[in-house]
Amino acid sequence: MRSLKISIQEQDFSIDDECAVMRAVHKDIGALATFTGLVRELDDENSSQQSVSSLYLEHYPGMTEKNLQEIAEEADLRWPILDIVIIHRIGELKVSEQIVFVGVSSMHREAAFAACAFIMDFLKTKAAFWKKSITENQERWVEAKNSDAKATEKWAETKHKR
Amino acid sequence: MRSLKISIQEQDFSIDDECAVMRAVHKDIGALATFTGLVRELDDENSSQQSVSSLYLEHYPGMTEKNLQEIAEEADLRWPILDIVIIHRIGELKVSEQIVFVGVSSMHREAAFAACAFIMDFLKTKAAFWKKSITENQERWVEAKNSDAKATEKWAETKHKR
Amino acid sequence: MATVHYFASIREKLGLSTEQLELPSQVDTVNALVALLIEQHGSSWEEVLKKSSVLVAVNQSVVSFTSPVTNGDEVAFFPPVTGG
Amino acid sequence: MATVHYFASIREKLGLSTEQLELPSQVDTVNALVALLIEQHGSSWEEVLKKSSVLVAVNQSVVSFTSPVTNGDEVAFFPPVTGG
Repeated sequence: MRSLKISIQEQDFSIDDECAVMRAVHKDIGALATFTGLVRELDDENSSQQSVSSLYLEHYPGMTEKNLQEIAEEADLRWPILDIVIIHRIGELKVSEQIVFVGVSSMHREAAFAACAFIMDFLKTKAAFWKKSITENQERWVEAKNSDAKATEKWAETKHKR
Repeated sequence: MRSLKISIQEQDFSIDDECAVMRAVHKDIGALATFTGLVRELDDENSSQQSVSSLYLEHYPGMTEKNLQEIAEEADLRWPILDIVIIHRIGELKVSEQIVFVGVSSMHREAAFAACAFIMDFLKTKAAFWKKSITENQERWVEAKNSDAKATEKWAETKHKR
Repeated sequence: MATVHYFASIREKLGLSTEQLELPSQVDTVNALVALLIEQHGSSWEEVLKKSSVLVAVNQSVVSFTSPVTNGDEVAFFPPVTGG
Repeated sequence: MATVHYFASIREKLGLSTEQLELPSQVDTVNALVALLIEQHGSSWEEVLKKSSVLVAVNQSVVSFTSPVTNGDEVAFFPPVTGG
């Protein structure tokens, strides 16, 4: 891995700006995979299907950054990665706002796609963030999803490639 | 699939602009996976490792759009997708310039990641584009890569999920 | 009349991107069209169009060289695709 | 002194985000620290901190409740993470 940017911030981000930084410096990038997570209006667990008006995101300063660093380093052991950017917003975020960004550059697309998906799966289950869902009538801390735990398990079978 | 944009164009594109269009209209997007392919300075097949100064991209007007439409429709059969954007540039493109963009929005990340990777794999092997690599001393039509053919084969095992 | 397009390395080697020609009734497959093109343009076309990697599309769908062609069709010869 | 942080639903239920306390020498594991906290704050803390889903980190690494703690450590209690 050539560069790693980890940022936990209240302010919004621009995908173009993050990609431009990677592209400006280096001429060997052939592939750039990104993932952006957004606040959805309807929430899976909310059985009444009440519209979410916002999310509140909390983290553990210090530990969260360490978690993300470890996840990025693990991805780097598995795939030939050039640059990684991980941004996660905290505080109150409204519907359609951006929550999280993961960008991975590589020479070829397989590594970029796989590492980007890997980082998201582990961010969801290993990084110290907590999310509260706010509707017109209630606030509720979101429960960890079984499907997210399963998503990380599939990577156990992935052999180290480097 | 709710919306599909296919554009074959000479001009550059902005990832933010493409994502903003999807995000502005709908409030149910939770996940947005993108892939951007860039012109790399060093070319795999060029054994002399001479620096690529530009690529020239040609397509088959009419058929290329049809190929991309079919690929997007096949992705839509396999995963619960909301919006797809496919942009491919043609003409002469310099090192670090953007060549191709695939953006897929979905409620959840698995579908967005898988469909984005699927579309790229099939775009590489089924869409009527041809690429010429231009170095200081020579021009050479790029050969189709065996690894790209193999990348499409892996999707044969993917079960239809809808 | 059939329209024939040539793309990428094939276009460059043949020095032609598009032509229109009347297909005689016995020219009813891609293979027969290739024979006609070689006859009309000369034997230098043989090594280009008979290369095993060459692909053909009729009316914008990739088909085999034994597929039918007829007047009114749009035929295209091209190498394996390399976009992305 | 050990620093103890509480996050998310646990912070809200306890009504406390951070505290510092002197660990007596016999309080040398997370389990013993939990017992001390319940003793100091009252039995309402028991149902919050003894819930099976509660996670604990010592010096910013997730550990088991049988792991050692000592004065100077940073301990944190939190529910399963739900970022992204």
